Amino acid sequence: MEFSLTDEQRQFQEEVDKALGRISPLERVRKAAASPHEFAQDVWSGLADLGIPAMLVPEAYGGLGLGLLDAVLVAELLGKHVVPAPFLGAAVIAPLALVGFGTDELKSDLLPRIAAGEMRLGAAIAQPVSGNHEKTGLHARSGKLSGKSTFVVDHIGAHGFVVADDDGRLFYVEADAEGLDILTIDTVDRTRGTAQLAFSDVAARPLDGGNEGLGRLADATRLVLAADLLGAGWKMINDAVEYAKIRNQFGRPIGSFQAVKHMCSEMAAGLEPGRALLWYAGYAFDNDLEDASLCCMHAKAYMAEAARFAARTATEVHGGMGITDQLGLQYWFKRVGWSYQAYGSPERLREEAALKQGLIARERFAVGAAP
Amino acid sequence: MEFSLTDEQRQFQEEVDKALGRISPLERVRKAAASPHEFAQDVWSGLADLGIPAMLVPEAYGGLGLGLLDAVLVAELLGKHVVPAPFLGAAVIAPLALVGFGTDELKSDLLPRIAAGEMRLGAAIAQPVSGNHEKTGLHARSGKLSGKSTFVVDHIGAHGFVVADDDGRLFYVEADAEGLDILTIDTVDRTRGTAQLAFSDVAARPLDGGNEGLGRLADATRLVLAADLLGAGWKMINDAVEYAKIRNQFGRPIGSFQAVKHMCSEMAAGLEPGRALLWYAGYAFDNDLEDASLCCMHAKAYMAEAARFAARTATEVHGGMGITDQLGLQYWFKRVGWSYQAYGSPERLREEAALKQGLIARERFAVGAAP
Amino acid sequence: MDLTYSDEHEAFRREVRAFLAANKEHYPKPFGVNRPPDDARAWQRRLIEHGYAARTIPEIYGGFGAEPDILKSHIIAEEFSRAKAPWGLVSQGISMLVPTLLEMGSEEQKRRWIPPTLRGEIVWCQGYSEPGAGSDLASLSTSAVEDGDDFIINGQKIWTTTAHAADMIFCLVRTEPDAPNKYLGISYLIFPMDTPGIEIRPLMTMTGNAEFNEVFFTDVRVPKSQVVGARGQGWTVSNATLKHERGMMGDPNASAARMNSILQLMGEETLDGMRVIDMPVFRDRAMRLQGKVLAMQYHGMRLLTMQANRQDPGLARLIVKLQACEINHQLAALAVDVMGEMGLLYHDSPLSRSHGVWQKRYMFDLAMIIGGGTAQIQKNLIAERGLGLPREPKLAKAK
Amino acid sequence: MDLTYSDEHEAFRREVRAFLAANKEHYPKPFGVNRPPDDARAWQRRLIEHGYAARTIPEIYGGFGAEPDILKSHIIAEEFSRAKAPWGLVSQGISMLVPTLLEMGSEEQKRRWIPPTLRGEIVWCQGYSEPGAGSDLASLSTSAVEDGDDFIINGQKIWTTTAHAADMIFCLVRTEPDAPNKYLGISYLIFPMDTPGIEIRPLMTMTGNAEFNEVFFTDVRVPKSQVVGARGQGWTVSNATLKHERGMMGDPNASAARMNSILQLMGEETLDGMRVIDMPVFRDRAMRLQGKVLAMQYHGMRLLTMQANRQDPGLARLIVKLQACEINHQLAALAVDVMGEMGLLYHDSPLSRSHGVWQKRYMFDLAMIIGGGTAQIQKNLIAERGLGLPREPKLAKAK
Repeated sequence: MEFSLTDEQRQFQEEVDKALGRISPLERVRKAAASPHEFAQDVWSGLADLGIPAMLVPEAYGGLGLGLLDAVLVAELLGKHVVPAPFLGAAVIAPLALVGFGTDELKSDLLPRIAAGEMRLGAAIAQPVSGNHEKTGLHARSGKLSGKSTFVVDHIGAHGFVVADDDGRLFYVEADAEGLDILTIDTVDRTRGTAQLAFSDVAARPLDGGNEGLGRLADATRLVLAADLLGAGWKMINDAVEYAKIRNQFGRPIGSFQAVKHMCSEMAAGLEPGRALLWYAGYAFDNDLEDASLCCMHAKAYMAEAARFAARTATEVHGGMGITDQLGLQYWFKRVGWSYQAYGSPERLREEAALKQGLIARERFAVGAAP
Repeated sequence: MEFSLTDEQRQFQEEVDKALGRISPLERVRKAAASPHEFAQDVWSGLADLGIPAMLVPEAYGGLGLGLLDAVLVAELLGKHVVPAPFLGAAVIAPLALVGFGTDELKSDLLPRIAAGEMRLGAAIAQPVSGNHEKTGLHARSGKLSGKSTFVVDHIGAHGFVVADDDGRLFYVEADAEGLDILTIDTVDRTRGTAQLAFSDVAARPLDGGNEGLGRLADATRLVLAADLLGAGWKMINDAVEYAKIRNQFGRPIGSFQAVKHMCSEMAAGLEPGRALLWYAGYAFDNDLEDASLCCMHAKAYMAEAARFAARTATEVHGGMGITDQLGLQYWFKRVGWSYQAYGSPERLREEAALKQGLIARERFAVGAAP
Repeated sequence: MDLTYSDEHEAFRREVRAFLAANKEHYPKPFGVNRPPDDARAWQRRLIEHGYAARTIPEIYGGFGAEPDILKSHIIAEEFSRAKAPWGLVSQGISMLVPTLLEMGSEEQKRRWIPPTLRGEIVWCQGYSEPGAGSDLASLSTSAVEDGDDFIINGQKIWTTTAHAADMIFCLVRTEPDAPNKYLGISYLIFPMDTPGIEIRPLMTMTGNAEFNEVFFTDVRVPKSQVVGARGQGWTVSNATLKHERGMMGDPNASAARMNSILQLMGEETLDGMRVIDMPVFRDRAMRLQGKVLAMQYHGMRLLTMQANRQDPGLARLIVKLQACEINHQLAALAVDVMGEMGLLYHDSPLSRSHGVWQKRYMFDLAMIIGGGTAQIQKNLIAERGLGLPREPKLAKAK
Repeated sequence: MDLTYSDEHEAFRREVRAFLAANKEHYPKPFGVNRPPDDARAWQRRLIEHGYAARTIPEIYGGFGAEPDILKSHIIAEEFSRAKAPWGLVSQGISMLVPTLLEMGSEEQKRRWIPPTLRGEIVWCQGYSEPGAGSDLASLSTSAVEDGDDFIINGQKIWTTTAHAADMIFCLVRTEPDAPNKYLGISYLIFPMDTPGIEIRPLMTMTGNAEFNEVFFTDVRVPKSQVVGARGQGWTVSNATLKHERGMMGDPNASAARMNSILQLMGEETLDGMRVIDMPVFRDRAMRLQGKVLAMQYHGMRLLTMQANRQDPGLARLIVKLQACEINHQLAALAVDVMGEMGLLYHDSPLSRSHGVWQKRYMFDLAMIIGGGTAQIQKNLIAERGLGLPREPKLAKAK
C-alpha cells in the first residue's frame, strides 16, 4: 500500500505544469477573457499536444488509457493556470460517457478523434446533476429531445454534446442537429464557456447506463472541479504569501504581521487536507470502490468552501491590489466562484452524501431531487 | 425619541452591579456551585432587598411596576456576576404569567408575596417552548395534570409552579400538591437549578391566555436569557482583555500580539451590537409593538452565538489558566452554555422567526413544532 | 428608551410626505458616479431649501441651518425610502470635505467651498492613498516642495473615486520631509483638478468596471493658501475626514434593504421547483444574517442618540465599519448562493438576474472590507482604542 | 496510489485476527490515567512479543524489532478496532520519552530506561510548562544549580499529566542561566518522582476533574549523569519530543469514531418526535464535519506514506494539530447541540446521555486546542516554517 502519487504521475504533473505556464500564461488568459466567445485554438492545441484529451480514452481507441486520478492531477493544474480551454466536457465527461455507456459504433467513431484532439464534445448534464434553477426542462420522446438544458460546458466550437435529460438518461447529440439552438451565457468566470441549449425534436442517440451512468459522470465532474478548486486555491495562497513577503507597510513586510500570517495559515490549513481526499476519491473511482461517490461529493463540497475562503482571504492579503486587474488575481477568484456553484453547491452535495449513506430517506432530502 | 437608557435605569444598573459584587462574589459562587441542590438564601435575600422580585409586579400589588426592559438590565448583571439564585422563573415568568393571565384571586393571593420576596415560584414551561427532547409529555384532563415536564427552573425551595402543558395552556400548581414529584437534574451550569417534574393527576388552577399567553412568556424568557448571555459574555471578554494586559510571554504582554488583539476585537465586535437589539426588544415587549416577539427570538439567537464565541475565545486568550478552576472563568463559560441551549436553540429560534414573518408555512417549519 | 413621536414630529412626517407627493415630477434620474446633471442639482437645491438635505449646515454656508434632531433625520430617511424618492446628493465632497472644512477650515474656505459643493456645482475627489501607502497611510510620499507662495507637487494617488468627474481634489501631501516622525510634515491641500500636470487613469477592478482612478502629479503648482488647517497638520485634519468616511461605510439601512431583497429573491428562486426559502439550510443562513442586520440597525440608533447627546460612543462606534462591511459581503454571498449556478451569470448575460448585481456586490464588497482601513486595521483600532490593549511594541532598528 | 494488500499483508491480517480471537480472555480492563495494573502489563508484554506494540523498536531495547511497514501498522490498527480489542499501553513515556531516547539518549540510557517503559513497569510524566512559561516555553525558570556531581533543582512545573502515578519525570531545567540566549542553557533531565523535595498537587479543570497536576521542586538533588543529550542542549532534545506530542494530538481515526457516534446519536435523539438527523440544518453541519474528518483521515495516510518513504512532509504535517483539535471541538459542540437542553446534563445527572461525555469533551477539547502549542502558536509555525513568511521582527530593548 502506498498512499502517494507514482513517480510517473509526479513527473507528468511537473511537465504539464511547465507546459501550461508556456501555453496559458496570464497574458493569454487576459486575451481569452476579453473575448470569451472565441475558441482558444492555440491553448486547446497545446493541451492536445500534451495528450490531455486522450487521457481517459482507452489505448484500444488510440488514447492513453489513464484514470480519473490522472485527470484530477491535470485539473489541479488547469485551475492553477486558469486555462481558458475545454476540459470538463471535452476531456472528462465525453470520453467517460462514451467508454462507459456508448455503443460500439459510437465508440469507434468518436473516441479516436477525441483522443487526437480533433473532436470536442460539450456536456449538457448539469440540469439533473445540480438541480434545475430555471423552470425549463428537457425530455426525450421516441428518441427525440425537446426542452432546454442550462449550464452546458465546452460548447464553443463543439462537434457534439453528451446530454442528460431531466430523468437522468444519457444521449449523444450532434452539434449541427436540426432543431438545436445554442445560446452562450456569460458567467463571472470568463475562462470557461457556458451555454443554454434549446432542443426542439432533436434526433439523439441514446447511451446506455441510465441513472447510474449519470451518477458516475456526476462523480467525475465533481471531482475534477474539486481539483480545479485545489489548484486555483493554492495559486491564490501562494500569490498572497509572496505578496506579503514583498509588500512593506509600517517599515516591515506585511507578512511579518501576525494577522497576515494567520490569514495565510488558515487558508493553507483549510485547503491542504483536501488534497488527500481528492487522491483517494480518484483512486476509489478508478477502482470502483463502494465509497467513490460519497468521496467525490465530499471532495467538492470541501474544496468549494476551503477555496472560497482562500479566494476571499488571499484578496484581502493583497489589499487594494487584490481587487484591481493589475495582478490578475481576479481570474482565480472568479474561477473559484464558478466551480463553487457548478454541478452541485456544497449544501446539495452534503444532502446527497447523507442520502447516499442511508442517513435519511429520499423524502427527507431537502435540496431538490437527487440525480 | 431617545434610543438610550434613562438616567434612573443607568443608576439602578450601577447600584445593582455594586450590590451583586457584594452579595455574590466569586467565593460565594464557588460555594453555591459546590452544593447546587441547596437554596442560596443569602443571595436571594440580597436580590429581594434590591427589589428584584418586585420589579415586574404592579404597584397595586406592592411591586415596583417596572417593565421587561428593566428586567433585562438586571438579567445582564446576573449573568455578569453568575448569580446562583432564582430569577427567570421566580422574578420574570411567574409575575408575568400571573399579571397577564391570572385570576383576580390568584393575583391578590400571590403577587404581594412574590413582590416581598417571600414567595418564589418555579416555571415549568420549557417543554412546549424549546421543544421536547424527551419522549415524555404533559397533558391536562378535567383540570388535572399528568405526565412530565423537563427543564423546569427555580424549583429549589419553590412554593409553586407556573406550568405549561404540551398544548401550550398555562396552569398554576402548588409545590406540595398531591401527585407532584420533583427530580433535580444536574447541568453543566451549577449556578442555576434545573428539574424534571412528574405529575400524576395533580390539581392545577388554569391561567387565562392560552397559547398567546405562553408565547408572551416565551418572548420574555428568551430576552432575559439573551441579557444573561450579554452580561456573562462581556465579563469574559473583559477578563480576557485584563489577563492579556498582565500575562507576559516572549518578553511582552500577550495583549500586544496582534493575534490576541484580534481575538479580543472579534469577541467585542460580535457581542456589542446585540445590546441595542436587546434594548429595543425589551421596549417593544413593554409597549406591545408588533415586532416584539420577532426581536426576542433574534435577540436570543444572536446573543447565544456571539456569547458562545466569546466564551470559547476568552478561554483561549487565558491559555491553560482558562481551563483551570483558578480564575473561576468556568462559571461564566458554563452559564453561557446553559443559556445557549435553554428555551430554544439558535436554530429553532431562527425557524420561529421565519414562521413569524410569514416567510414559510407551518408545515415547512423544520425544527419541531412551534409553540 | 422612548421611541414615540411627539405631535411636532408627526406633523413633520406629514410635511415630508406631502412634499414628496407634490414633487414627484422633479425626481431626477440616476446618474451613477458621474457629475450631477441639471435635474439632480435642481432636486438638491429644492431639498436644501426644505431642509431635507444639508439640514444642519448653517445657512451662511449654504445649508438649511436646522438644529440637530435625529428623529427628524430619521423621519426624512424613512419617508424617502417609503416613497422610493431619490436622496439628495451623496458624494465625498459632501460627506467628507464639508464636515472637515466645518471643523478645520478657515472662514474664507468655508464660505468659498461649502455652498457650491452642497449644491453639486463642485465635485470633489479624495487624494489620500498611494501605491506605497495603504494601511500605513501616514508613510505617504507625494511631495509638496515650497517655491515662493506655492507648493510644487509630485507623486501619485490611487483609489481616487470620481477623479474623472471631479473639479477639485482634497489631498494629503508631504510638505516637511524632515519632520521628526511621519505623522508630522503632512499637509491637507485642496486644488482644482484642471491644474496643469495632473493626469488621471481609470483603474479597472475585478467587477469589470473602473470604480477608481489613479491620479499622477507632475510639477503641479498649488498656492500655499490652499492648505486646510495648519501646514504640517494634515494628519489631524484627515483623521477628522476618515471618521466621516468610516461612518458612511456602515449604513445599516442599506444592509436592511439588501436583506429584504434577498428574502424576496429566496421566495422567487426555485431549485427543481422548490422555493429556496423552503430550504432550511439557506433559510437558517438568511435568518442568522437578519439577526445581525437588526442588531446593527438598533446599534446605529443607539449611536445616533449618543451623538445627539454629545456622548463618546467609544468601542460601540469603532466596531461599525468592521461588522457592517462583513455583513454586507455575507449578504451578497448568500444572494449568489441562493441562485446557485444562475448566480454566476454576470452583467447582461441571457438568463441573468438583475444584471448580476449580486455577483458584482460580492466582489465590490471586498473592496469595501479593504478600503477605508482594512478589517485588520479596524481590529487593531478596536483592540487598542476600544479595549485598551497595548500597542505593537517598537521594533529594533534594522541594521 | 496503491491501496491494495499483497498476499503477505493479507496473511498478516489473518494472523492478527487469529491472535485477537485466541486471546480474548487476556484483554485487560480499562484503567484510566493511573498506573497500568497487572493485566494491562501482561497484555502489553504479549503484544510486544507478537509485534503488535513497540513494533519497530529494536529488540535490544525491549521492542519487537520489525522493519517499519505502515501497511502492517494500519492492519493492526484496523483489526484491533474491529475486534474492539484494547490497545497496547499509550503513555507519555512510550509516545514521547522513548522516541527521544532512541534519537538522543546514550546507549546506557536506552538500555536502562526503554525496556521497562515499554513494558509499563516505569510510568513517566513530562515536566515542560511552567506557570510563567507556556507558549514561550523556552523562558522556563526552573533552575538546576551545579553542586559537585549533582544538580540542585528548584522551581515549579504545571500541566503535568499522570504526575500522581509516575515513577519518573523527563524535565526541562535551566542549567546555564547566563547563556547568550534563552534557548541555550536548558537541559533535559530524567529523575525519579520519589526524589526528596518533590511535591505534587492535583490541578482541577473546568470539567470538574483533575486531569493535570502541578509539580513543585524544592532542593531536589539529581546526578548530572541523568542529562539526556548534552548539557545545555535540552531545547533541541525537547523539540524532538514535542514533535511526537503534536502527532499524538491529531489522530484522525479518533475523530472518525466521534463522527460515527454523533451520526448514531442524531438518529436516536428526537425533538418533538422528529429525529435530529431529519433536521436539515444539523444534518448539513454534520455532513460538513464528516467531509473534514474524511480529509484528515486521508491526509493522515498521506503523511504516513511520506514518513515511511523518509520524505519531509513540511506544511502538510504542521497543519495537523491545528485542524484536528479544532475539528474535535466542533464535533463535541455538534453533539451537545444535537441534544439541545439535554446536552447540558452532566456527569451522573438523571436523564443524562452517556454521563455527559460530550459536554466534557466540549470543554476538555479546549485544553487540547491550547495545550501542546496553542492554535495561535500553530498558526505562527505554519506561516513561518510552512509558508516561509518572515518571523516577528526583533523588538527594541525596553528602557
